[in-house]
Amino acid sequence: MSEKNMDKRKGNTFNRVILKLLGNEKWQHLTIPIFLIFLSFIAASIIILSLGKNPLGAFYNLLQGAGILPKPSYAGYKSMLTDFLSLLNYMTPMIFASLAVAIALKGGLFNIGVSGQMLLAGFFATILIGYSELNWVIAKPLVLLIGIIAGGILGGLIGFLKYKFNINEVVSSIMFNYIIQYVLSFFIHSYYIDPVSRQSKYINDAARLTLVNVELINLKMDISIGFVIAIILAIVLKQFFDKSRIGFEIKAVGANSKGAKYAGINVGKTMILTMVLSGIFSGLAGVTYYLGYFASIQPKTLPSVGFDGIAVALLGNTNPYGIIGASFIISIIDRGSTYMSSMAGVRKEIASVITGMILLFSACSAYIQYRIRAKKDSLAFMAGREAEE
Amino acid sequence: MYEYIVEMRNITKRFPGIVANDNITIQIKKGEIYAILGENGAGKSTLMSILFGMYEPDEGEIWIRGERVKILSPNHAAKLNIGMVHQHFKLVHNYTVTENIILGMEPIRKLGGLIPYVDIKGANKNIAELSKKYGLQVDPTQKIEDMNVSLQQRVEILKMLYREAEILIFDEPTALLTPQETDYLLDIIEELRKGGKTIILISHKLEEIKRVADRCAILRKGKLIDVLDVKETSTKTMANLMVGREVSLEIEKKPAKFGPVVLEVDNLRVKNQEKVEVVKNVSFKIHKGEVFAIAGVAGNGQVEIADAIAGLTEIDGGSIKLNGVDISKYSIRERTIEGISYIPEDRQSYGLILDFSLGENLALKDYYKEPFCHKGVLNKDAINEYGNKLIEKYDIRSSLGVNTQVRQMSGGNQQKAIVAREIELDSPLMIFVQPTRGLDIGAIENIRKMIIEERDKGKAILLVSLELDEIMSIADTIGIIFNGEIQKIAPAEELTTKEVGEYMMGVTA
Amino acid sequence: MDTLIIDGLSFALPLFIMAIGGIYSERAGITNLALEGLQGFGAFFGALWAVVFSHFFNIPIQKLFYFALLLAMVGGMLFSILHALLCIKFKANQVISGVVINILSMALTVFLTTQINSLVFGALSDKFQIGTSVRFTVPVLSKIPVLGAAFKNLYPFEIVILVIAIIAAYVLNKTRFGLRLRACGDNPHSVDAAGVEVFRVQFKAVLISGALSGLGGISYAYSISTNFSPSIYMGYGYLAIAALIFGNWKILPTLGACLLFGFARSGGYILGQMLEMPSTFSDLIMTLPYVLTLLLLIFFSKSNRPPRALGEIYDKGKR
Amino acid sequence: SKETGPAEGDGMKIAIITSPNGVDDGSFNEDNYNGVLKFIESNPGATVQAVKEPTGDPAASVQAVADIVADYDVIITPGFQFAGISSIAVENPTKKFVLIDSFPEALDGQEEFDNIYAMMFAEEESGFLAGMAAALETKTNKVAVVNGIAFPSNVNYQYGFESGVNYVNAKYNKNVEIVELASYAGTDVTGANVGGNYAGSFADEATGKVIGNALIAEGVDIIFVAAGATGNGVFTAAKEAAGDVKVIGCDVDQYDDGIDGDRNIILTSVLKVMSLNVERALNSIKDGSFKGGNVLLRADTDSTGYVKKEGRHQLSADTIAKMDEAYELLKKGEIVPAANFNGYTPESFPGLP
Ligand SMILES: Nc1ncnc2c1ncn2[C@@H]1O[C@H](COP(=O)(O)OP(=O)(O)OP(=O)(O)O)[C@@H](O)[C@H]1O
Ligand SMILES: Nc1ncnc2c1ncn2[C@@H]1O[C@H](COP(=O)(O)OP(=O)(O)OP(=O)(O)O)[C@@H](O)[C@H]1O
Ligand SMILES: [Mg+2]
Ligand SMILES: [Mg+2]
Repeated sequence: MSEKNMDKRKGNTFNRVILKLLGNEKWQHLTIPIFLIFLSFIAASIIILSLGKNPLGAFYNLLQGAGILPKPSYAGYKSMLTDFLSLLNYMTPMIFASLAVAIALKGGLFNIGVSGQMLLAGFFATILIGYSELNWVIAKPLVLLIGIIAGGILGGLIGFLKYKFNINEVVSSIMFNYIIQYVLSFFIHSYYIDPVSRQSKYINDAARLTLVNVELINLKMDISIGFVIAIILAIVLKQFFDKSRIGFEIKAVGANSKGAKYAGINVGKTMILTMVLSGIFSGLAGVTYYLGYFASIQPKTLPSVGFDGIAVALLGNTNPYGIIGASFIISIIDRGSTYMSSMAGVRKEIASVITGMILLFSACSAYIQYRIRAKKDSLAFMAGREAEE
Repeated sequence: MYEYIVEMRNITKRFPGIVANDNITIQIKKGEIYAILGENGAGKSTLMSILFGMYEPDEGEIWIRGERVKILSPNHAAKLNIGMVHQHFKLVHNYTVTENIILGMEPIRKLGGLIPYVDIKGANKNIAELSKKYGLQVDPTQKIEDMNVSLQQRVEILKMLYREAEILIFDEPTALLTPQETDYLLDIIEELRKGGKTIILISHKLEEIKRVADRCAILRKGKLIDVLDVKETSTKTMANLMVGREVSLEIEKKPAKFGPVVLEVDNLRVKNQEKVEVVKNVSFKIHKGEVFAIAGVAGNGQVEIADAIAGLTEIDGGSIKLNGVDISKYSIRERTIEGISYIPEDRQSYGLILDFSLGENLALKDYYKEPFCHKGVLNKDAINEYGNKLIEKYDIRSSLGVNTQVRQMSGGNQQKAIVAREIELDSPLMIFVQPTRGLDIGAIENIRKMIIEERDKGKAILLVSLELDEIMSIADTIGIIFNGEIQKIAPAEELTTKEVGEYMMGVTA
Repeated sequence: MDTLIIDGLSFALPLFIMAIGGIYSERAGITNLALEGLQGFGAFFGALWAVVFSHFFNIPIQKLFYFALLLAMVGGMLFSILHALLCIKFKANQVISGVVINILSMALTVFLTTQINSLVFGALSDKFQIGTSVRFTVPVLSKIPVLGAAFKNLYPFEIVILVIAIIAAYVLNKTRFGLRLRACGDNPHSVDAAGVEVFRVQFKAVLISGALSGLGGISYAYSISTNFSPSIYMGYGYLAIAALIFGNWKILPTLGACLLFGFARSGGYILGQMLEMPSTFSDLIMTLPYVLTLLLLIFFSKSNRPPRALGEIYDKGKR
Repeated sequence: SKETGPAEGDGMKIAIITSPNGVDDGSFNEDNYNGVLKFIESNPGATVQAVKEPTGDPAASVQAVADIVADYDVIITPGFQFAGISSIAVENPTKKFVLIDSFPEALDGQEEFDNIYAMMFAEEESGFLAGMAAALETKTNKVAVVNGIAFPSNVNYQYGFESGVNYVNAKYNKNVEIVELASYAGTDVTGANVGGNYAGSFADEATGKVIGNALIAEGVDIIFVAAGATGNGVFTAAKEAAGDVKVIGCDVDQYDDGIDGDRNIILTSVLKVMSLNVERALNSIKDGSFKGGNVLLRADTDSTGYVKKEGRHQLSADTIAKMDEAYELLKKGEIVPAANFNGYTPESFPGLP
């Protein structure tokens, strides 16, 4: 009996601590994800411990590998700065891809075809500009432009098929993913293959959206131009959805398309526009991936970041700033894992398991928010009653 | 033996930010018809949901047939022989009547004595019999999506009877019915009582309560105000008790002064999704300063006419002229700009965006105009300021003002928000479909007054209503529709309620 | 011609059974993008236990064919608990839950396969070899001209799938459980009001989708590679979703969609062989099923209607 | 597996980076890893760390090398994906690199590097042995080779295989036919049609199976499979085939992949002997004789060969005798099978009687 009471009290203090930490609604959009990431790492720690390795060391190595903490030694021309810059380079396509997913979600659409749109955009930019002799001043903007156009057109087409023929965007996106993957593989293998790397031939540096091997203070850095653009566009997008008329219309169609139609919004046009926008961001993800982080295209492979973006978009609560944060965290895990696996001797797959777990927990964040709210209400009510008595 | 078949003692139920039921005690005798009356959001549905096991009360006890019970789920309630017809029907739209009724209590037979299956055929027969016994006239094999609301409601009633419910709860059963259907339903209710059932009836309509109920509990803002003996109380007293002030439904109406024609509908034809012509060569005119009402039984094409004028439905033929301009090819937005306000029938899916804030919803029709939007950028402050103005003017109640998510608001207040927005558009033509549906009398009074005010300001008003009183009390001209065709158009004073009713049934056609 | 039918069927039927799993889940109102992960995990689980049993009890692995099928269904079902919990208990966004499960399934099975291979079998491998399945030909029926090919060179799993599919169709359309399940996808409130626990029905539906996906996964493991390896994640789960949407969430039309995929695929190979196109063109031929689907969708999508309450998080209070 | 952290003390710190299947792929990567393990066995002070790069993308693979290069003395990089390590090697002159199955990418015209030991293998020799084995063992007198994509390494295998069959036909007076499906003809990197059976992918098991079935339907009973994961599909087809169809494995001993219940479909496997050469390279680093450079390894260093270990093949003694005879000629350079770019053709190469 008394034990039970004890338990209850213990439970209560635990509850109170959690409430204290997560209860403030103003900060919940930050505190809850951080809490969940923390939980994921605890779960991962248990796995690592059970393999007989030191989890803290492993996580430390993870951060070192990602360029967040300094490594004990660096290779020639490398430092924490170069590692950090390559982290940013790596996360650029992820930000764009997640934003693409988020835009569609806001408009009530599910863009599962981000990978296909990325591939298409990357392909056209590669063959049209990547192999040309254009000066960088012209080449780089053109690469972006082609990414925007290719992604936008394909996204728009998916929207159009939905609007005109009621073809579910999930189905058409999946079909396009396959078609693009195979058709482009044909063209790459037929015309653009590099027999050594077995991928498309490397593009010229002038067209690359990442400045590679920039020599500075005896370091060779990879500076991602795309990253800067991604951050700027994320900010623009946030304002767009908060303040702009079109953003309002997209959200209205997403929340209730009948209501939006009644309000005089052209639902079909808005839907297509949403997909065009989403496609544009996919296209940007594509060019920063294939002509930024990489410099060639692996045939018949869809970039997995197009799918990861779905989860990242959610982890970031479809909020552009949240997405930047979520991409940052997932990228750290991805990028740091090679070094972690090398230094701590834990398998690299642990990293994907951690990522999976973060995503898993974050899928429950709405529930946690709801529980906290309920808990708070009942506590407030109890307090109110005690005061009455 | 027990004195009361149902006793709810000291029930309290809180929702975040509101006490929906505050220490309410009601006692219901076996075989009586017990009415519950109250303003929108007074807590009627909540109280009954508790009795039906959908919510757990925070405090209080429930006694059924003299025994203390905890009703944990609707299933549990059903076992106690309690049945409920909800305000929003709980029907599976692509199932047949039978499938809906047997759901949860499926009769099972075995194929070859081994493989179980649901015996639909047998159930069809049973339900046909049941329906006949209570005179409900329902075809068990018809699909719900093909039925009108009145029929759907009878399915809900059959559902309870099939479950052998003894205590039947009706939550605003007549809100969607025509007068004839209402009469029919009330007959059924009396029939059921004769059969020994106990009935709890939530309604905003005092005449109905007066007609069938024995006693009536009055709720206001979550509290029980009084329980009255209906036979000895006037409707007026009931109304006043409920709202907490004097109300009158007699609208003072100055004689109409018609101006030039505002809306001219000529030979309008509309087909529905199944390509069936539901509006057939309809023509009429509405002038400045005129309330033109379309009377008709639900599902006879009146909503399609309204949708067609507002641009929500494509037309199949004919023309629609607004102030002499043919707008039949215009987009919805262009029509709004040209001068149409529209209160749609289905306010939750069309009238509002439930996940948006009240402020945003109040600006839903002009968010893109100055001062709400400047060069494509929205001005939140202007939108909120406007919202606050409307909230004040139309007495829209909500917990967080302009920032309330509309989904959280009570149905009546959602309706008020739509009315406010559409009237404030100040359009020359205002289309009101069922503008007072589900509202309490106080709110009804206000809205009808506003409609008349708008008329007097020189607006042309198209009113579509299923409620004959409403039509009789505010219309200047009445058009009666049956089966997609206008049967008769005449000044309101020249028609009696009875005549209109007959035209509505197509009797005099 | 024979190959067209034989290969077409052996590809279409596993796809079909996964799609039926998807139909169960989605008709109950739970969006299921997790089919891809579920089939992978199911295949992993079935292969794992087949290998373990054959290793420790010295049973020839071919004898464990039905055992592997069964365990794959169990595995798919176990993993689907995750989707059910997330969607039903934790009210997570169902689309996201599906995607997360796919990511997790892939990470977990690859990790576990190598780990188990090295720890349990002392072998370094990312595969579980499950042996070939026998194939058989139905004596008389296979002699029918043209269509007889449908009875030639069958995998036993094709029969298992057909039997289960028929049962599944019966259960969905004729039984009490099916009636309640379909009602959940259209209007869960009505189910609740009828005194049936919506959550339970949905939970079972998701578990069934897991079991059926597992069956589909292990079938592919047998018919394509005779092993479990990460290459099981070929996107067929997504294809199954496309098929069921194409089939308008109904079992028979979905079978049509799956057969279309299957025959377009085997037909593509045959076309390539007949036209003697060099191997570089095989990529173009591979697009045939998808292009065909898109074209057909243009004509057949107009009346497509998902279950009304699909993807909605069911909340009793919300009306 | 051995997963030790970097060593304390001054033993040699070795890293092996693989993509994407890891050192326990039971195949290519594992063979290289075994070479390292052998070296450690005799030099217990040395340690190895296996690192996996999961995408298999060249840029990502090179990036993975860059991530860890600072912490090791020797980096083993098996696979063409790592051809791009040249710049890392230049930037880290004190580190040693062993690149397998590829030469490093040229950097400003420089093709060989002091600290990269890059080895490639004469695939045509292995292919030649496979062709011999197939031609000598076939009962239907129909054999075939299945490849992934017509990259030089694959064409070398194909031409070598055809050379081997032709050699047997000429020398032992047989009439073995090489079956090619016109629809899977390969186009090599110069755009020339090289025939053969190419799946068009290294990772498409389903297509592999279709090709396998088509060949078996043509009466082929021995198939040489040099097609990466696509080959698994061919194996499946062979396992399911009613008759007595066998396959010849490639690169490493694939006997375990051939198990099908109580039988095995692997006739033999032809090898790139990587473990031995990795071990040799490590030894040279240890004793200071390490020399960077690009080498093409042949039979003369026992770097190509085939499996004749008891219980890992199903060749007849007679076949082995004949193959060993030819192997000696390969060693001496008296037989030079045709390769993609060595100027010979399967119909005409040195050593063909
Ligand atoms: N599930 C819920 N969560 C939060 N608040 C609720 C919930 N259900 C009802 N409420 C609130 O409780 C109050 C009473 O609602 P209830 O549905 O009982 O009103 P009502 O008397 O039926 O009104 P109406 O005449 O409009 O139907 C309202 O303010 C409503 O907003
Ligand atoms: N989950 C909820 N959270 C907050 N408020 C709710 C919730 N569920 C219901 N309510 C509020 O309770 C009100 C009363 O519900 P009720 O079922 O009576 O609907 P209603 O909108 O009044 O319908 P009608 O107009 O047909 O009378 C709802 O309008 C809604 O605003
Ligand atoms: Mg109510
Ligand atoms: Mg109401």
